[in-house]
Order: sequence, then structure tokens, then C-alpha cells
Amino acid sequence: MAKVPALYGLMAEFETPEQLLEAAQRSRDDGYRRMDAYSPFAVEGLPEIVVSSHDKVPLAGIVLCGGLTGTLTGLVLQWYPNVVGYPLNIGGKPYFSWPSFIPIMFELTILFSALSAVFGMIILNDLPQPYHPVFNAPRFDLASRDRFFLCIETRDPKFDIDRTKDFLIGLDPVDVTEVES
Amino acid sequence: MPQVFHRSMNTISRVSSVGLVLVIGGLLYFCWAVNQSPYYTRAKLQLEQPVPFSHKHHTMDDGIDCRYCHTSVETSSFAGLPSTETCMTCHSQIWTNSVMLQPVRASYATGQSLEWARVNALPEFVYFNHSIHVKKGIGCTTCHGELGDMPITWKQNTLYMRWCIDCHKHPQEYVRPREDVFLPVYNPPKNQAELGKKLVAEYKIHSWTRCDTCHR
Amino acid sequence: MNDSNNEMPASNLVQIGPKPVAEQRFWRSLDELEQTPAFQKGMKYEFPEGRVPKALTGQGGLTRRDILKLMGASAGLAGVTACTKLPPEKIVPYVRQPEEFVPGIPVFFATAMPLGGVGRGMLVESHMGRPTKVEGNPGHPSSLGSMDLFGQASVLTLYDPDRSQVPSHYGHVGSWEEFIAELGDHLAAERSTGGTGLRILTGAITSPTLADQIQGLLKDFPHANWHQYEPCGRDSVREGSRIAFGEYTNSVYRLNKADVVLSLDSDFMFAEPGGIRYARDFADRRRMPDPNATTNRLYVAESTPSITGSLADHRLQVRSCDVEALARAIAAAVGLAGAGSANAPAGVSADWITGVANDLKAHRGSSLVVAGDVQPPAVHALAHAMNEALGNAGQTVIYTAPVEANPTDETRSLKELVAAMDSGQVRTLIVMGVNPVYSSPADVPFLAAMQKVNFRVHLGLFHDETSAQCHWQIPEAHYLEAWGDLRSYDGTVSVVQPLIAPLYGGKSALEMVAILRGQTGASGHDMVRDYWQNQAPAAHLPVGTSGFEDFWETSLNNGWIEGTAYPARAGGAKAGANPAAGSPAPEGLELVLRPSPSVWDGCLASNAWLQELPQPFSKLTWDNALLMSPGNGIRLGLKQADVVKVRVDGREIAAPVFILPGQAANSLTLHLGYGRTVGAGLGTNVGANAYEIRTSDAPWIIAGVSVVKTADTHHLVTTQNSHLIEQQGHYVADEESESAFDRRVMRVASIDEFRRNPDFAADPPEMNTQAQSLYPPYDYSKGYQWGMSIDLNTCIGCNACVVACYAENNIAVVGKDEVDNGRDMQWIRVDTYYRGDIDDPEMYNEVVLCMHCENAPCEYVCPVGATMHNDEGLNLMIYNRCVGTRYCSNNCPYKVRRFNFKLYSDWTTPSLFPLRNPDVTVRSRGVMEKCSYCIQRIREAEINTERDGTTIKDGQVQTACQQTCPTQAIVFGDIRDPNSRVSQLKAQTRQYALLRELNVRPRTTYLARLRNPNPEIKG
Amino acid sequence: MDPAENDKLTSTAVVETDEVLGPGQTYRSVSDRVSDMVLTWPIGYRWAAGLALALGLLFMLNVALGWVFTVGVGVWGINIPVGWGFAITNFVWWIGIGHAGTLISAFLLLMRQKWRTSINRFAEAMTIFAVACAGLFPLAHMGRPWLFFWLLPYPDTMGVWPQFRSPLVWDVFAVSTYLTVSLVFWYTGLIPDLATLRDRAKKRITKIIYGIVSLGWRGSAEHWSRYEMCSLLLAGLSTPLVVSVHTVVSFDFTIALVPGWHSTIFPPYFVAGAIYSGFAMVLTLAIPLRKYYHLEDFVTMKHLDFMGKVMLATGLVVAYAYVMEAFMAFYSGNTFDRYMMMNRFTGPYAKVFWTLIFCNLVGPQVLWFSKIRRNPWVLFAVSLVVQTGMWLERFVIIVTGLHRDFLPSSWGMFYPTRWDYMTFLGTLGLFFTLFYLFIRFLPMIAIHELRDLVHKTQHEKTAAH
Repeated sequence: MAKVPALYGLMAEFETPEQLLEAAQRSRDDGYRRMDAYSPFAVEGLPEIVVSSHDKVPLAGIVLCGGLTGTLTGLVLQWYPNVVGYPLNIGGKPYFSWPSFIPIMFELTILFSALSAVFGMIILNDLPQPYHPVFNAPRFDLASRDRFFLCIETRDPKFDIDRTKDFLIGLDPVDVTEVES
Repeated sequence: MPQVFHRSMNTISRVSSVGLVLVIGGLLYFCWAVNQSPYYTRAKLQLEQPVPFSHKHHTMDDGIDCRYCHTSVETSSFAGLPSTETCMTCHSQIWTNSVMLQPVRASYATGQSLEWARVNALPEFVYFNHSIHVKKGIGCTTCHGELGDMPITWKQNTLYMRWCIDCHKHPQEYVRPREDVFLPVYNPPKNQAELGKKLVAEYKIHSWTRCDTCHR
Repeated sequence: MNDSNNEMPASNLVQIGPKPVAEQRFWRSLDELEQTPAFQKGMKYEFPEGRVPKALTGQGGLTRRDILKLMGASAGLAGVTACTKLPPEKIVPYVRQPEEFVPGIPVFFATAMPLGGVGRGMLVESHMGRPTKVEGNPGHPSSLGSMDLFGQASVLTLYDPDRSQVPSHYGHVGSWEEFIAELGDHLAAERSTGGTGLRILTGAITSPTLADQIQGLLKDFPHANWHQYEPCGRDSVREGSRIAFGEYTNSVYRLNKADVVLSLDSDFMFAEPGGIRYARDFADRRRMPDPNATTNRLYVAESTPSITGSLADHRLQVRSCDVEALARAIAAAVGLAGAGSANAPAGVSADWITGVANDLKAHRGSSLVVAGDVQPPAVHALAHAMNEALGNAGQTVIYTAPVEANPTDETRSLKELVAAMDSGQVRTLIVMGVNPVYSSPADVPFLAAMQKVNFRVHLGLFHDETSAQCHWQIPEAHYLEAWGDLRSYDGTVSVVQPLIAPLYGGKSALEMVAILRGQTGASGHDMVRDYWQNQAPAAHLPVGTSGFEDFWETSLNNGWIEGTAYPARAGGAKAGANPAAGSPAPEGLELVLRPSPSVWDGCLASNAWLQELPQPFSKLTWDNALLMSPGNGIRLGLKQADVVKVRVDGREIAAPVFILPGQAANSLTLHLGYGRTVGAGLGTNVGANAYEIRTSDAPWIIAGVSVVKTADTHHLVTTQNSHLIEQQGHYVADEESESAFDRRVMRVASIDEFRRNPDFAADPPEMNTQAQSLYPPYDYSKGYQWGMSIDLNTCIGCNACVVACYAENNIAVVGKDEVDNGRDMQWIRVDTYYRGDIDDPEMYNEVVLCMHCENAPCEYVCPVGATMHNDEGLNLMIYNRCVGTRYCSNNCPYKVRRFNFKLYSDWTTPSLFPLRNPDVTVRSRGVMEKCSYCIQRIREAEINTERDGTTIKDGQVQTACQQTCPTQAIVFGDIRDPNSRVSQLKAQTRQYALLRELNVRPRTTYLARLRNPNPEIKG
Repeated sequence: MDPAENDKLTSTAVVETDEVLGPGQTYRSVSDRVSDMVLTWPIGYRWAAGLALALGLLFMLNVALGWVFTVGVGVWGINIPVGWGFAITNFVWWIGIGHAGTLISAFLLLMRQKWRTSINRFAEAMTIFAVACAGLFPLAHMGRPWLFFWLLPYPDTMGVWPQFRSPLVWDVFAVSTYLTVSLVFWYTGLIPDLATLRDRAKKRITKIIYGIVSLGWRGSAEHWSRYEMCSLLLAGLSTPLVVSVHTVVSFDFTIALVPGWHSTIFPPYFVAGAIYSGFAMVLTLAIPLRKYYHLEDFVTMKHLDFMGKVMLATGLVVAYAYVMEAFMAFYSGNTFDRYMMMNRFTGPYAKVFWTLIFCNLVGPQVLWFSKIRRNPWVLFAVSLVVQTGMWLERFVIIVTGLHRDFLPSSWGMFYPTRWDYMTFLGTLGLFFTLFYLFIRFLPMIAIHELRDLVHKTQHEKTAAH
């Protein structure tokens, strides 16, 4: 049985980032909240316009926690064997000769922070997500090349297929298409 | 632009990411498990011996002291392995026709040594000394297991270094009165905690974990 | 684990019987031995010549072991495993356990070893019936508990895989029965003629029993003859004594009583039968516990740097052929009538002569003149005369009967034998224990003459040059395998006890003679015992012993027979016995042949420990070379390693040049014992054979030689590179030595300086950086605290410690190429530095081993903690934890760590397995190793005392190097105990630590070297 | 590759520019230009020949390491006293080279240097490959490499642990951290470009492969915002990491008490030297790449000029360190240091020392001239000279320090064997193999950053007008 695909949103295509910025700003001014913009590179100022919710834990916070965990891991990793696990007299140095533990604590801090940053970014971005409705947009492959897209999603309370389409056309895009869910 | 992947790929990719982590963890666990397994440690494996010698029978039933056969255990690093002659002191009198004992009699007659499969072996770079352990109140069964319950001898413990170190770090948990050292079956008394402490002090047990204790 | 099976993986293959003390117990399973693949392989090739251990080639094929390792590596790389799985093992008990053995506990037996026929008393350590280590016998007058390198190395010869293993007939495997039968035929023929065609050739014999047996044989065959030839024998010593005393006389020196010693080209602390004892006695006068102690003074006139010369207060470099003139000049100066001219040889300053003479005269009765074995009889006679004139006889030297059972002019004896063989008189020749085809002088055509002998038999440890020319080669029993007896330098007799049944069914000379006498199967034990029961007068039985049994037991236990030392002979040197002055020594180059300080006369050439040993001063290994002074090098246009031909009287020999500071001008030295061509195992074709240029007239000093440069160079390998710099036509400085004194690595003062400033060796206070540390110091205030002191004032650099360490610690031999790469494995080494004019330098030896630094720099750089400290101050090296980064060695300022760059330990030659000390791990490839202060001995003593509830007493634990040290320069002990010897030595003001400014706090410290110059002698 | 031949073929097309980006580039042109290099098939014969050569060297590495693992490190020329020879020299050299990439991507990102854009991707790739080559040596130089995991902290059956005071353990952590962070940094940068490749690929299999590794990147503004934050954080973390890694490597020497090693100047000196050699390697790679892939519009004269200047600056820091090292040796009055320095000047390895002085100090002074900095092939030659010099510098530090240290009796020499050379040249094979595969299968210039650069340069132009 052929199922009529549901609609994900309406996608407007622009040629320049400036146009996209302006279009996004106007959509927001018009009361649209559930939308997203797609660009081949990071366009300055765009997220502030299209993103309505903020992360509960910012990436920097995750990285800070990761880093502190790394420091602590480095300390415990060296303290435990040297003081508790198997203390040895190495060159007459004290068991807890902390100055020589600094390099590893530092390296683990960096390692944990960096991994937190990358995995934090990937997880917060909800990746990997090889399938996404926006890929259904016929010319969306240009989003990674030279075109700029604004998508107003159907879940936006203000979304109305006709009105929104008209609104988008009013923004002077190259094209407006319906994106299947 | 057509979709490259099916919708289900989102789930698949996430599950497989988590799965990869689990597989790596599982592999590590597998390595650990193999290392602890009798396949690797030969602990608790019953080896094929020329004669099915029963420590249980000889110590518990017959009441023979460990030192009757392992003569040098109190004086030497090596506990000593009984010569065929030692076996024959009794077995020239009893069980003289036993089929089981045929290899012993053959050895005695031909002068060809019995070849036992070694049960408790340490690598050649480990220098273990029986005499000092015995002197310091470490019983046979602490390492070799309850020999009085072994109808055929097996290796009770992994003999891994971690296992050795455990006792070297906490001798009070294992030490026993010297007079009990050679008991084939030994159950620590209820007051082991305080008795152990007392014996450690009395026997001047060093609790050495420095490397030259065993390696040189 | 310390039991038989683990100690010695070969126990399944080669079952070792217990040591036969009371009865001969042969290897229970010689049959089994013959089943081993290695043995059968040896049989197949008849003689395993050219067989080089894999470790020496460095890179054999891929063996099973390598493959396992690779598998381990790949498993490791795959992240699979954490440690190695133990292979299944068998454990094999005795059928009948010998009562005297406790498995795992070594036993010591007293015996004696012959070198040049003379015995040296020793104790031999036996593990489960396997002799593994030789020590000196503390009660024996010839050793006082010390041993030299030859004794230490002899245990390797016992297990040498290249030993002759079966009787062989024309190079093919023969049997005892065939030999006995064939010998019987020839002896029967001889018996009918009274033995006119029977000749026996041996080395010098001191053994009373053997001599008795040979005399018995000569009674059986009245026309037979016994010849003796010792390649490095003492003909001129004996001849000198005959000139002086009218009969052969043995001199025994008492160096502990001598205040002034003059050595005329004598290496009396090393190359003489009493060398070990002399070194001890001499050193005892040099210990200088405080500045006011008295000491002795040593003058040495010699042509090449010797071990004795290294301790000289005045060392005169003089050609050996000029020593006679020098001796006459000194003799004249001390007032000896008829000594000849008082003119010193050219180049010797008059104040040296008068200085020495005055010093000798000032110490009448407490001085000593010693002539060297290589000097002609006249010099010995002069020395005897001088000692007589100086009143030394009976004081610092006593004269006794000769220790040889039948002293003779051995060179003449050999010549007579050759003449007899050449004229066809000899039909049966029995050669025992010597190798005359190799070692005969070039003008004695032994090889050609012996071809005319019908039946030739050689009894020897190896299938050597002589064996190759004999009808029968009979494996000789090593001294550790056979019964016998030997006299030592003062006549004391030791019973030689076997520690092990003959590995290859060899026969001792004693048993061979018994066979010749028709007593096939007579046991050596019975012969020795019977001899002493029958021959020894009752007077020999010690007081308080009830009878022979006690006497015998006591003698065996002690290692010597009470009362056998020769008493001093009455009467001195005959007046006017001084030989007339000969013609003055010719100008020009002389060549001096000397026994090698490593392989002696060549009989030890197959001993890999000795071959690899860096020779004193030159540090040359695996070679001999023509030693030459730097000045001669320049004058002759020769450089290090140039191959030259040395020519004299139509003979010539090719040898590489080695420029050696300390060598006398116009004197060349070449060591005997090299250039073996057959049956010397790893020593085959090593070096040049100096016997080829030796003559019976000039066995040691060959005057008027010429040197011709060839286009070749030879690859000479040393362990300490001397960087002599050639500048404008002469050598200037040895950069290393210069730096060594700049760095105060070697600290020296004269006695006067020492008395003025007892703290001369101390470091300036600012160098004592002990307090400056980021960390609090480790608490070493409890328990034993081990430390070592090395007295540079008594160290003679004789290498005995190095070989003792080889034997004790299972050190691997790496071969010439690897030594060249800087990969020698010796844990202890003797460093040599020179000071002053490179053509006439002062020479200093310094023994260096692991310093066991408290703040060990090696430890904190190890990524796996394979080297760490214990609370007794020992720097431990845990081989099984080592991953081989070599960082520790890089960070060791003393460079005492040694690395197994390849698989150096021999894991494949079964005969070497029983040699190994079971208490020391045999190291494998990729592992660092170093001196452990003989931790196995410390641990053994600790366990034993803990078990007995006592504590370790001072001197109870001796390191192997300490124990063997002839001068006892090395002392080890508990530095926390203020009364221990080591503490007292360390409290001396001469104490200094190497590189103290690095704040590594070494536990090994040194006592600075002192010199006691005669102010009369300038320069 | 034959540069002369290629010059003839392309000389007409070259338009050199003095901007960070050639004229007339658009979002589309940069995207297509870079992604076409990956998506165009069949492969070029020059690439294949280069790869074949690199694979040949890689095979030699296998042989050499196989022999080392079979017989032992004794096949090399190392000995006592010189326990470290080529292996550790190579290790430090490769690690040093590995410093430029992350520094370019991280430090220059923080500094908002636009010229990093065209070179950061392959510089990062170079970093990773160099660190991989470097990581081989600590493993291979071990006497018992099959026990390498004893350097890792894990609860083993023995109850023992690594010895954390050893700089070699610090190395393990520093190098593995550096490798990991560089790898994730590099990958993070690749994600949007992989999406471009996915979107531009024609074949389904190509789409799928790039689709999987691009994680479904769709360029959402929200993603970009976190992505930019992540990059910034990584840059901030990587900068101190880069400095720390060579500092830790220098600890291998400074912690020891060997004369010539035990020096407090080593950490900054090593870091400067690392950047010096790293930029030299970037130039060594960039100059042929821009030539053969016609990237003159992306890697412009300005890039070469800047990199030349960085090399000059770090070279001067290195020069200062050399001078200070010598000065301190004499000023300190320490016998051993003085001797060590004199021995470097006049000892058996003096020729090596003076060669390194020429390569690192004298030769690169030509970079003061902007004409030289803007002449690609001279710059290429200088970069090779500097890399040679930096390798020799590590050799001189390791070998001259060890071969004559404290006790004159144990002085010795190090003579490399053929296995030493084979191992070293073999790692060049590994490096170039990886690099050849990289330029074929991944975009060698960061496309999304190029687009950003196009955007910014256009913006600047409009602002200027």
C-alpha cells in the first residue's frame, strides 16, 4: 500500500549567506521558531537566529568536566601503584614523588578534554544520523557546496503549508520545495 | 537529492557505535578470562602421572608426615622429591603386587627414574625457597592446597605473581603456628586476625615485596 | 625454583651422578648421554671442529625459540595476552638418593689444579654433583682463599664442548678395547727389549704419586725414558739455582717480610707458581690504614707492562736483554764481589742504580731481589747472590728442595727425545697432557721426528695438533674428574679429588701410566691412597691423628697434606758462583716471548672466557699482538694493527702491531699461546703462534730481530680504546687518561703527600651535594646496608675478579665482533689509565663494577621498574621484567650495565648447561644485566641466618670478585656495622667515590692509590 | 616524480598570486576543485609511481623490522655506551615533524590567521603519519618488543605497574595523547568535507563510504555552532599539547644526567626545533603538491612566504639555543659539559656537528630574502636542508652525549649498520605510503574552510570598495 509521505517542512534555497541570514531573520521576525538553516560553511550570526533552544550542558562545560576527570585519573593512576599497589624504592625517591607525576596528569587532562569535546559535539549534534528528511530535498546536495537553505519545519506551530510557502517565496529564494518526512 | 541511507541506518549506526565499545571491552575481558582459566594456569587440572599417587591416602589415611618424603623442605630451597627407594621402603612390604605400583617396582629394578608430570612449577627466574617459608609458619597447604583432600594431586593456585604478592603483603592472613605447618588439612582458627598479627611479630616475618625477594 | 629440574633443563638428557667422594660413581647413564641428539651429531662428524656457538655468530637461523618469541610478539601486538604460558615440565627424582646431598644446597670440596705442573689449592662448589665454581682454599698456603683467572676459568674447560670425547684412531672413532689391544701388542714388544723404544713425554710433574708410578714404569722398562717438556717452563730458574747453589733449588719468597723489593723482569705476583700467595703477601704491606703506617717499596725493571709492574713505585723500562747488565750494575753497587761491570745499560740513569742499591743496602734482611722466569740463568744466579749478600736468605726468601718430582733441563730433555726419535730409536711414544707439535721450539723438529715413531699415543683434553699426528688420541680426564696429587710452590701436597665422574670416560695421566704398566682399570683413587699409605713416612701423619684413615680424611677435607711443605734448606748461595759477565746485549730490537696473561702457554686457548678477557693494559681480546712502544712505532713507521713480519735467523712470524705505552724502547713483546690450529675450539686460528720463532737457545728473549712492514692490517679488538694521538712525529697523549685525571676518576698521591695531607683524595665540600635534593633521602638506617670498598693501592689488575664473575654469574661470551661493537658482557672490568710521558708512563688500574648508587640514576628512567632498590641499598636488576630500552645504561655514569643485544647466552649446547650457577638466572636476548653484588650469595646467607635466627656476620657474604681477589683489594660488607671491615676501610681518609659530584651516592667507593718513591731517584 | 617535466607541462597555466587565495574563486569552484581531486578516476600515473616507490620503501621497513625482531636490536650499530642510536634519533625527528600540523591548525586558528586554511589539512595528515612513524621506534628499539604492553598501566597478573617516574612512560602518554587528539581534530575537520564528497560522489559505493564517515553531516546552523565551538576548544587544547609533547620528548634527555642531555634549555629548544622541522616538512610536501595538483590558487606565494618566515623565526630560536648550550657548557665550569662541547666541536663526530650547524643555522639564513621565500624550488631545497639538519641535530645530541660521557674508560663509538639505514629509510616509505593514500582518498585542503575563506575575502573586498 502506497503511503503518502508526511511532510517534514518547506525548504527555501538561497545563493548567498547574506540572503540566508536575512531570510532567517525575517522568518524569525515573522514568528517562526521551528526552523533550521543549512550552509556549506559556518555562517556567522545564523545559529543565534535559527536556534531557539540552548544546550542544557554547554560543550565547554563537558570539556571542563572531562579535563578535570583526566587530571584526577592521572593522579590516581600514579598515586595508587606507587603508594598503595606496589611501592618500590626507585632511585631513593619518595613513593609519592608528585613532581614526576605532573606530565602524565597534564597529558591525561588534555586527552580527556579533547575526547570530551569531540564526542560531546557529536552527541549533542545527535550524530551519526545518516538518514535525515532534509536530504529528501532535491537540491540539498548543494548545501555542502555553494547553496544556502532555510527549512521551516511542519512542527512549527505557525506552520501552514500554503502560508509558509508564500512567506518563503516572498523571501526571494532560488527555489522553494516541500521536504518529505 | 535521494537519500543515501535508509531510515534504519540512524539506529544501526548508533547501536553499532555502542556495540564497538562493548566488543572491545568484551575482548579485554576474554583475555583476562583466558589468563585466569585452568587452560592457561593449569590450576586445578589433574595431570596424567605414571602412578596415580594420592596425597589424601598417604597423609590422612596413613598419617605419613610431609617430611617423610619431602625431606629437604626444612633445609633447602627445594622440598625434595622422594626417590624410588623411599617409595619402596613401604611398598616392598605392602601392595607388593599392585598393578598400580608396577612403574615404581620397575624403576627400582632398572634404576630408571620415575618421570612425574610436574604439578607446581615456577618459571626459572623465580627463586622460591621452601625452607624459609616453612620456618616462618607458612603451611604446605597455604600454597599447595588441601593435600589431605586430594586423591590425585593438582595445582591449587595460579601461582601468579599477584597471588604470591598478596600473601607477602598480608602474611597475617595466612601465617599459622609452626607446629601446624605440616598439617595436610588446615582450617584457620576464628581468631586468625589477631593470631596472625601475633605470629608475624613472633616469627619476624618481613612482608617483603621488593623484587630481589624472588628474582635475581 | 631451586631444584634440579629447573636449574638445568638438560637433566632429562644428561643425568648427572653425584660427586664421588669415597667411591667412583660414574655417570649413571653414559648410555643415555650417547642417545642425545647433540652427542650423536658430534659422533657423526667425528670431531666437532669449527663448531661455533650460535651466540657467537650472533645471528643463527630462526630457531624454535625465536619463532615462539615472534608468536609471543604477534600475540602481544594483537593485544591478546599478558604473560607467557609455562610449558609442561617433567620432574625426575633419584631412584636412590645419595645421602650426602640435599637437593638445592651446594657443597664444597677441596682439590687442587695444576698449571705448569704446579698445584694451587682450591675449593670447588658443587651443585647436585656438578662443579660450577672454583674458589681459593683459605687454608692452603698457595692460595689463602684467593684464586687466579686460570683457576677460575678451569671449570669452563671441564664442560668445554670441544673437548675430546672418545678415543680416536687416526681421527676416527675408536674404542677403548681396540686401544688397549693395540697398545698391548706394542708394549709386549717393548717389554722384550726392556723398553728401548718406549718414550714418555709429559709436562713438568710435581705429583708424587704420578712420579712414583712413572718411576715404577721405568723399572718395568729399564731402558725406557721419561721426558718432560713444559712450554712455559722454568728451565732458567732451575739452572740459575744450580749455578748459585750447586743443585736445583726452589726459592720461596716471603713478601710480607720484605720492605724493599726489586723485580728484575719478574711478574712474581702473577706469572709464577706462587703468584697468588705472593700477591697477597705483598699487598698486606700496602694497605696503609693510616698515614703513619709503614709500607714497602717496589722497584720493577721490565720490558713490558706487567701486573707486578703496575704497582711499582719505580718502574724502569728496559729491554729484557739489558736486565742482566742492570742486575750486574746493581749487584756491584750493593757490593757484590765479582758481579762484573758496574756500568748501567744505556738509557738507565745512574741514580736509579745507586738509588735502588742504597735502598736495598739500607734494608738488609728485609729486602728482596726477584728475577723473572724469562731472564737467563745468570740473572737468577745474580739475584740469589744479591739476596745472600743482603742477608735476605732465610728472611725474605727461603730455599727448599725443588717442587718438581724430577727437575730437569726440559728443553734438553725434549731435544734428546727428538734426537732419539729422529734416529729411529723410538718405537712407542706416549705423550701425556702436553702438545709438543704446537709448542716445541722452532729449532726442535718434533713433528718431523715423531713421524718416525711406529706407535704414537696422545693423552689430552683436546684433539689438538699433537693428537692429529698420533695413532691414538685418548681423552684425558680433567683435573676435576680425576684423582691425583700435586705439589704447590712451597712443596705442600694437595690431593686432587674429582668433583664429577669423567664426562667422556677420560683417563688421567696416572691411570694411563697404570695402563702402560699393565694395570688396566686401576683406579686413580687407589693409587693416590696407596702411595700415601705406603710411601709417606709415619712422620707425615699429623700429631694427634690415630692412623691413616684420619690422616686421609683430614687431608681430603683440608685440601692439603699436613707437613708436606718443604723445609728451608740450610746453606746459601755459593760464594763466587756469579757467572762471568757475558758479552753485552746487542743493540737494536729484541723480541720477548712471554706466556699470555689470558691463555698461558696455549693449553687454555679453547677457553672462551679467557679469550674474551681483555688482556691487562692492552685490553686486547681474542688476539695476541706484537706489543711495541709508541716511540718504536714512530721510528719504524708502524701504526696500530699494521701486520709486520718479525725476522730473526731466517725464521719469521707475521703479527699485528699493538702500540702499548709502558713498553720499553726497542723491545717487542709477543705472547705465547695463540695461533693454535687444531682442537682449540673457539681459540683455533686466533692470533699468531709465537712458538714458530722460538728457539731452544733463546726461549724467551730473542735479540737482533728485524721488523718488516707488510701491506696488511689485522683487525685488533680492545675493550678500552686508547686514543693515542700522533702529532708531529711522536705520540703525545692518551686523551682518555688525561681526561681521567682531569675528572679525578683516578686519585694518586705519594706517601709524603699523603702524610702531609691525609685528605688528598677527598672531594671539596661543595661537591658533596648530598643535602641538596628536592626529595627527602630514603631511610637506610635499618637492616643490612651493603657496600664495597676497592683499594687501588693493592689492586694489581690481574683479571681474576673478571673471570670469577663470569663463572659465578653465568656471563655470556659474545665473540670478537661483538666485543668490537662495544658489547662485551663483563660485569666487572679493569680500567687502565696512563699518566705522564706516553713513552714512559705511570700506569694505573681501576676496577669498576656497579656502584649500587643510593640515588641510582638508572632506576628512575626505567619505564617498567625493572631496576630498583631494596632497603639494603642494593641496586637490583630484574631480568624478567626488563623490556630492554637501554635507558638505564645510557643514564649510568659508570657504564657498568651490559645489554644482551642478541641472544648471547648459549641455550643450545647441552654440555654448557651444567656449568651454570643454578642460583643466577641465565639472561636472554633483549635484557639488561649488571653486577648484583652477588645477590644470590646475599640472599642465601639471609635466608640461612633468618632460618637459624641469627644475623649475617662480617665476611660471611663475600662477592665472587672479593673472594677470588689475590690481593684482597675488594672488600664487601655491611656499612651500617661500624666494626665491619668495609666500614673501617670506608672510614679511611683515602676513601673517595667516583663522580661524587653527580650526587648518585655510590655504595662502592675507592681507596686512593699511593706511590712510595725513593727520593734518591729523580724523575 | 620529475619536476622539470611537469614544469614544462604546466608552466603556462601558473598564475602566481600574492593573496591567500587566488583570484576569482567561488564557493563552487573551490568545492569542486578540491573534491575533484578525490573523486576523479582513474588514478594518475605519477601518483601510482610515487606510491609504488613508497611501498617499496615500506617493504624495506618490513624486512628491516623483521630482522630486528628476529635477531634483536643488536643488528643495529648500538652498543654500550651508545645505547640509543638511529632509532631514537628517528623517533625525535618524526615527532618533531609531527608538530607543524597541529600547530598550524590549532595555534594559527586561535591567532585567526587566514593563511592556515589551505595548508592545515595536509599538515595535520602529515602530523598523524609522522607521529605514527615516530611511534614505531620506541617499540622497535626495545630489546623485547613483544612486552611493550608492560609500559601501559593495566592490572596485570603480576601486580606490578609501569614506573611512572620514567620519561619513557611520559612519552607513551604524551605521544599516544598527541596521536589521539591529532586524529580526532583531523577527523572533526574532515566531517563537513566528507559530506561534500558524499554529496558530490557519483557512484553509490563512494556515496555510502563517505556517507558513513561523514556521520550524516548536513550543515545545520545548530551543528555548525557546536562544531565551531568544538574546533575552538580543540585548538585551545592542542596548542599546549603540542608544546608539551616535545617538552616531554626533551625530558627523555634532560631528566638523564648525561652531559649534553642534562640541560634546562631543552624543552623550548626542542619545541622550536620541532616547529622548524615541521614547517620544513610542510614545505617539502606543499611545494610539489601545489605544482602537480595545480594548487597555486590555494597554496599561494603568500603561504610560502609566511612559512619561510616561520622557519626563519624558529630557526633563530634554535640558533639561540645552540649558542646558549655552548655558552652554558663553558660558563658552568662543569668539566663534563665542557668536554662534551669541545668533543662536539672537534671530536670524532665533529663533521656531523658542523654539517648540522650549516644546515640549521647558516643555510636557512637565505630566508631573510623575500625573493628566496617566494621561489618555490629554492624554498623546497632549504626545507630539505633544514630537515637533514634537524635529523643530524638529534643524532648529535644522542650520540655525542653518550659516546664519551663520564668515565673515559668506557668511551666508545657508534657506527650505523645497514639495518639502521634501512629502518630509517623504511619509515619514509611508511610515511609517504600513508600520505599518497591520503591525497588520493581524502580532500587535502579543508573545503569548508576554503568556502569560508572565499566568503571572508569577498567580504573584505566589498568592505574595501
